[in-house]
Amino acid sequence: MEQGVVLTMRQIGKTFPGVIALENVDFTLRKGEIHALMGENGAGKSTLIKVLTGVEEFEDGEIKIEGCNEAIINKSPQEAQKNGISTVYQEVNLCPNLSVAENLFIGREPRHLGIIDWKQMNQKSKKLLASLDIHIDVTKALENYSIAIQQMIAIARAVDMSAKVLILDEPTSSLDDSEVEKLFNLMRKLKKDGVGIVFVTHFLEQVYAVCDYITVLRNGKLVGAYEVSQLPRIQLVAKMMGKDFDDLAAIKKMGEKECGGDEVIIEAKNLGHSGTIKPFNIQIHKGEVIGLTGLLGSGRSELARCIYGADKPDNGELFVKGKNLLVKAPIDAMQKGMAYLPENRKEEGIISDLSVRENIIIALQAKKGMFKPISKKEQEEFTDQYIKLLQIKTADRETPIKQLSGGNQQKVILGRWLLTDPDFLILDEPTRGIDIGTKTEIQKLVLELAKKGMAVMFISSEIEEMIRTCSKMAILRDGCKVGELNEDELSQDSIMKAIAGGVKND
Amino acid sequence: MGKRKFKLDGNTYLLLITILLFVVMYAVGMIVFQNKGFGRLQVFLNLFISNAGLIVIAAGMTIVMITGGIDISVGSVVALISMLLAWMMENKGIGAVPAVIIVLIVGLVFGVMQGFLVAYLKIQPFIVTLAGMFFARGMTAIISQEMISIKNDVFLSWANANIYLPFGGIVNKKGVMLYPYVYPSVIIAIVILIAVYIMLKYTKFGRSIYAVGGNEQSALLMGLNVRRIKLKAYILNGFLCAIGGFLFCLNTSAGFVEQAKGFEMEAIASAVIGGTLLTGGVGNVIGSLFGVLIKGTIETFITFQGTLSSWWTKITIAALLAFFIILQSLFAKAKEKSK
Amino acid sequence: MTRFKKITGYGLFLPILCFILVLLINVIKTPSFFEISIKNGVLYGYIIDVINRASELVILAVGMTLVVASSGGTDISVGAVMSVAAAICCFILSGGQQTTNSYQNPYLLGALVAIIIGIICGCWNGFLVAKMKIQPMVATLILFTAGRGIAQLITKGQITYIRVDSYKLLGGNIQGIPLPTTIFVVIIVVVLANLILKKTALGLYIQSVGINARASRVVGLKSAQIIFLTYAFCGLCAGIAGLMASSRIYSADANNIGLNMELDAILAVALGGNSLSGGKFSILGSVIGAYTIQALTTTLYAMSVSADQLPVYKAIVVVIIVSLQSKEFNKIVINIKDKLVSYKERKKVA
Amino acid sequence: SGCGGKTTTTDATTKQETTQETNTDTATDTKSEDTNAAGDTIVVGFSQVGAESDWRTANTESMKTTFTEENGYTLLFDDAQQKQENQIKAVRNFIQQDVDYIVIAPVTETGWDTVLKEAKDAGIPVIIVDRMVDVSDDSLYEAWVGSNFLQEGYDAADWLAEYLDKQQRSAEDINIVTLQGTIGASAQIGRTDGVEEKMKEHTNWTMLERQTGEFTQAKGQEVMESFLKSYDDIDVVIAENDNMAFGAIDAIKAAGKTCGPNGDIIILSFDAVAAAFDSMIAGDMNVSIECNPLHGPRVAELIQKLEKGETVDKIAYVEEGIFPADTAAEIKPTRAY
Ligand SMILES: Nc1ncnc2c1ncn2[C@@H]1O[C@H](COP(=O)(O)OP(=O)(O)OP(=O)(O)O)[C@@H](O)[C@H]1O
Ligand SMILES: Nc1ncnc2c1ncn2[C@@H]1O[C@H](COP(=O)(O)OP(=O)(O)OP(=O)(O)O)[C@@H](O)[C@H]1O
Ligand SMILES: [Mg+2]
Ligand SMILES: [Mg+2]
Repeated sequence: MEQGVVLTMRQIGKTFPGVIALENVDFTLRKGEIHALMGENGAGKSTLIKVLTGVEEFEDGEIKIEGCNEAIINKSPQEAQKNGISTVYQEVNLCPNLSVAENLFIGREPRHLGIIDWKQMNQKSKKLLASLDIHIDVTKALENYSIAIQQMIAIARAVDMSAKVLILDEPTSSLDDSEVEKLFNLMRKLKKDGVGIVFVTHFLEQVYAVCDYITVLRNGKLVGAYEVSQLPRIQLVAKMMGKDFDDLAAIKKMGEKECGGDEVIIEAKNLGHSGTIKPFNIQIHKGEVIGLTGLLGSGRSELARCIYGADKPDNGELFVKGKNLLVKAPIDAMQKGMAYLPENRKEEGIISDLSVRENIIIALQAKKGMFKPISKKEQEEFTDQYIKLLQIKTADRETPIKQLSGGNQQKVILGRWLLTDPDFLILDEPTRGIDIGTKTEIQKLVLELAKKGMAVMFISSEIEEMIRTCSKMAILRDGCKVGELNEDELSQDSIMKAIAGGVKND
Repeated sequence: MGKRKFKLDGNTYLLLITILLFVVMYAVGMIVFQNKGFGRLQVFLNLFISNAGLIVIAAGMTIVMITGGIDISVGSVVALISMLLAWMMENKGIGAVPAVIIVLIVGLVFGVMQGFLVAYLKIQPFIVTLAGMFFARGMTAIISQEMISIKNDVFLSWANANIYLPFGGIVNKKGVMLYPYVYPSVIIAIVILIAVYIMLKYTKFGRSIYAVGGNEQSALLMGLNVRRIKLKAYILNGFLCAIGGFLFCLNTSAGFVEQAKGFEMEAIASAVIGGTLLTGGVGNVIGSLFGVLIKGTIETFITFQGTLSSWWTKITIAALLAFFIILQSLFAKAKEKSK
Repeated sequence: MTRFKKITGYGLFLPILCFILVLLINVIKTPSFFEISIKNGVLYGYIIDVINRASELVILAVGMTLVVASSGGTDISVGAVMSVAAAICCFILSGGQQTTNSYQNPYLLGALVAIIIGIICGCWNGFLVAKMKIQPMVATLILFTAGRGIAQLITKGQITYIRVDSYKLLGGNIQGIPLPTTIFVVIIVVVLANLILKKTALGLYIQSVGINARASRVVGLKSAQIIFLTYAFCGLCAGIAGLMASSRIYSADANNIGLNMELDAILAVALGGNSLSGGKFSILGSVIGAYTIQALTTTLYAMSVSADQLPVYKAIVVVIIVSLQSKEFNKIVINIKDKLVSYKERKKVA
Repeated sequence: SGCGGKTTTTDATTKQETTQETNTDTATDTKSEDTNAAGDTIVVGFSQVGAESDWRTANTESMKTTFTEENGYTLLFDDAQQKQENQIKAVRNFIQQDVDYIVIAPVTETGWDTVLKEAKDAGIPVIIVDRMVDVSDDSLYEAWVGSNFLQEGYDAADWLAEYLDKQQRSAEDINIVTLQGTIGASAQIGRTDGVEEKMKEHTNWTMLERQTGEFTQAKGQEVMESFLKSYDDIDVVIAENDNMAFGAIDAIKAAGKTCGPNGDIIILSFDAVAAAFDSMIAGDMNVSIECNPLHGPRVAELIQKLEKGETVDKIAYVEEGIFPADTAAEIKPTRAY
């Protein structure tokens, strides 16, 4: 093995029924290097990682790791850990029923005379999380925390294992800027300690912020490995997509929006859900894209859920097109033309064993009711339509959705809601895990829909994305709506100021 | 952070509710059957004496249920264990001690087999243990179709060794002084219960059981050897089941094909009433103990009532069970709401 | 090769294969198993017995499949509900007497009330599971415990006999038709269930709720309602099965009608290749599973295996069947085969 | 107390009636006695198996109607739901409730040492009914009341021999199948053994197969169906209770054969429940050997003796008869259950 190299993968091949996920892929990771693994949705990034850590078996090729002369095959994540590879997978993989501390230390609990030392474990956990600037009760069960916090916990766990190789598969997809910054600091520190880090992300600026090297995959094949300084942004995108792409410049706001008039689609008066979001007032007009912004845990998702009835509001009133609506369950909101793409794809989005087709039509079917089944032919038409529109990469429309790559799953869910043709669409982190090409498409789509008169609520951790798409923004702080910014006030600065305004350190 | 407030997470809360409901229930019994001796200490001790085996088996059941599994073979295994004990001691002249050791090994082997099928072949636990249930019951019949009474002196001396408490004596109607007592089986059951409690709470293995039950896929990705953990859980369960069978046999001193029918449901119900989730990841043996005690108290009510026909007995037991389960679920819902 | 793959890839391939394997045991052991003759104008033979005797189980398995699919739990009260349905039917027909030689009330009334009682029992279970969020096995444990008590209460602890010939029709034969009546009932139930699932979106709803109840709620499904519905349907099935079992013995035997049937019904669902943790399901699979179980029982009887030892053989066959269906098992087998092959090759080279 | 020997049917019924009458007498006696003496009732704790059959229900009923307040008793009834564990629990609770007598109809014969010792230590006399208990020390219970199942088996075989004689078939080869009760039940063991022993006297009788029908009609039918397919030439079916016999009759008819006094196959059954008489009247069944469930009066008799300080016999059989089909119509109306 070359000097300074911790990991090499050669000629890796892996097929799933109907899909060649990886073909002749090479990958080299050096000590103290942050190595970006890039590619469109379904390019094979996660698969490469899973093959490396023994979650999936691979058919061809060999893996070598520093310290072993022989090629190794990790048969299980446990073996991979023993070989010094520690991983944060794309979907949060922690145990919801265990406490935060346990999730951090399971399998390597501090023990005293063979008996777990809970006190020490909790203290260590607290310290570990504090180093990431997270201050939460570590004795509470993990399920009490938001997906973002869970993501941070997963990262903390992986980092604390002090491995030779650290793999991060889209760790930043549900983090906001400040969390991302914390993560980067941590990565830089580890880099100094000589850890090799594999970093998967769809955020180009993040790649350029921390990475040294980039390996690009396309359709399961290796495109090449490049030093960051040698590969400008535009070229990187071109390599990922296999064609030139006019990058972000094109996604500037597409001209002036035709104001959808003053028709109020949604009006909330003192709506609230005790424990998650304090009573708020909001008005959403036809053709408007309203963004929700705030810090992590400020209650953006909660506000949206409250309107949609995903969490049944327990005070206040909601008016849809002027009519009072009593939402008992999401279906009531749907009947009135709402749609909601949840932030937590795995728990609330995908119905894992059902096919892509079934996942796409299910919401429309639910809206139509049990006795008006959509004919098979129509179902297939709808499915094909959205597979094309959103460029969903799937072997077949009958493939179970769980076999799709994370980003493609997200597209299916988005397709599901577009199919219901709503008047008011709530998108909670819609571009989470979606590659740069499609992301632009989605943003364009949102604007187009708004132009046609749809009202959209848009939640994203990416402020830039929000600025590009939103015509108005609501600011949240500590589960409370504290203000609104109008179109002309929208800028990175003003938003940051509004979010930060009055925030105290605790 | 300021002063630590006493906080309850959902599961501790449910456990406390269960214990509270038990206490209330018992108090109601004392009032209703005031003149019939319900308040005697011995009546309470009888709950343990009669259910020593069940306590241990419910503990084993709790373990597999936490992994997200279930074991419906326990009733049949208890019958098999009892039959084996009786058969070995009475028909084969094997001594009590070796016989007990042999049945413990049988329990282990049974656990290994079921565990292998569940963990390594990934067959659904319900089906594996259903087959186990059929198998054990059939084997019992193959060993002997007749009832075998245990007459072994050593064994009977264990079974009949009253351990009297030095206080609380009562003179009954016939003028006999009765001191409260328990049997060794009760002591064994409680010791095991404590051991399992410690194992679940304070050992690596114990915690990994919870992890596997919480989310198997995640546990695997976090680097736990899920298969081995599951296998071990079933082996431990098989072992506890054998001990439970032995304690059961101390109480009934006989081997018989039809023995302990429906025992699995009692064990599962006890565990669930005690707050264990059939979906895995949540559970506690202390809860299961109270589950057993609640079931026992319901039965004691029925006996003290003393006029219920067979069918009313069934209906009343079910009604009390329903009352209890629904109350518990209402409390859980209230808690959910207040969140 | 591809065609072979297509066949083996078909979801019901393994259950059907297992069913055939069980039947094949007889080719060696009891060749007369496949003989069918006509006696009294009725088809007669072991195979007919299998088809006939499995009827209750098939119907229960249909209901159980939906319950399992929607809630990921099992309804263990079906056996007890059968006996309640039988008891109420006989009670109405006998007018409360212990035995009767003529209907005291019209048959249809008795049957209807029995089925309605079955549905009510199902609704109770559904209420507990869907509304009160009680774990299915425990929720149904209540009726499992109380059911036979209620049945005994209705029959006053005795067996109520309906000694009217027309009462035996459901569990026996209708004059002039060579097949047992139960077969037709089974066909009706299975076809009806399939029609409902295919012609409405219910099948999709049930799967969706069973796979991910939270996501289903978000897409606008009323999970609770759907789960409730499946339990009610399961109760209906239990009611029908109870009537059938009662007709076979033209009486209501509270203690024995449907005894231990719940376990076989659950087993049938699993043998049909369905996951007991809910989600995707195949009614046809469960039906085949039910016939497999009955074929096994009848086979063992034909081989004169004593009833109390029969479970041992049943257990062994069940383990073999489910192992065959297990993917892990296949993997292990393939691994071993690969190793053998590579070993042989190495030997050849050497 | 006679042991259910070969009494003629008419005898049996009359005797039965008389025992009942005498009992009502003693009962009234007791009452007056009680009011005179303590003014207190005798508390009897009765642990019953369950309600698994008509026979059992009749047995329970007999106890309940005997030990009434009017007769000077308080009955604490406990139903064990067919589980011995429950019975043991119940007995322990009876002890705590200070009952005067404990009556047990045991689920199993085995496993009684411990708890009976507890009762003895508390000074409470125990009477066993129906099934026997198998204990190391006889003094753990006062007396046993029940049926002689072995004798029932003998009776069945003897009746068959006599019947075949009458039919001039005593020299023929006779093929028998048995539908056994739940394996391990006393009734099953006694009846099987009784017939088995008597079989030795008849070398021309062949037992083709024994299989349990678990005392139920449905199982009895299923097993009989299987028998009929395996054997072409069954002459006699012995069903160890009436319910299984009903199932067997249906199976036989379905196979296109006939049974009963005028049929191909002789049906011999036990228990003589009311429905069996219907079956005999219908001409489907040849004979049913009684198993008398009316234990209450007999137990009361013993308790009265014990109250007076008298000693009682350890074993008390109840009267039982044999009811062939030709007398069925006549006897049915006189039957108590
Ligand atoms: N278990 C599986 N079964 C079948 N196909 C699979 C499975 N897992 C992944 N695939 C397929 O393999 C291909 C690569 O998927 P992978 O998850 O590696 O993509 P990715 O690069 O991580 O994409 P994303 O950016 O969306 O996360 C996809 O086409 C996907 O459909
Ligand atoms: N840093 C934190 N400290 C304590 N609790 C937190 C924190 N972050 C989140 N939470 C908890 O999680 C709940 C929901 O947070 P969540 O992150 O979903 O809100 P959000 O504004 O929608 O953010 P996002 O959607 O970007 O994750 C909060 O109400 C809070 O209880
Ligand atoms: Mg991925
Ligand atoms: Mg959120």
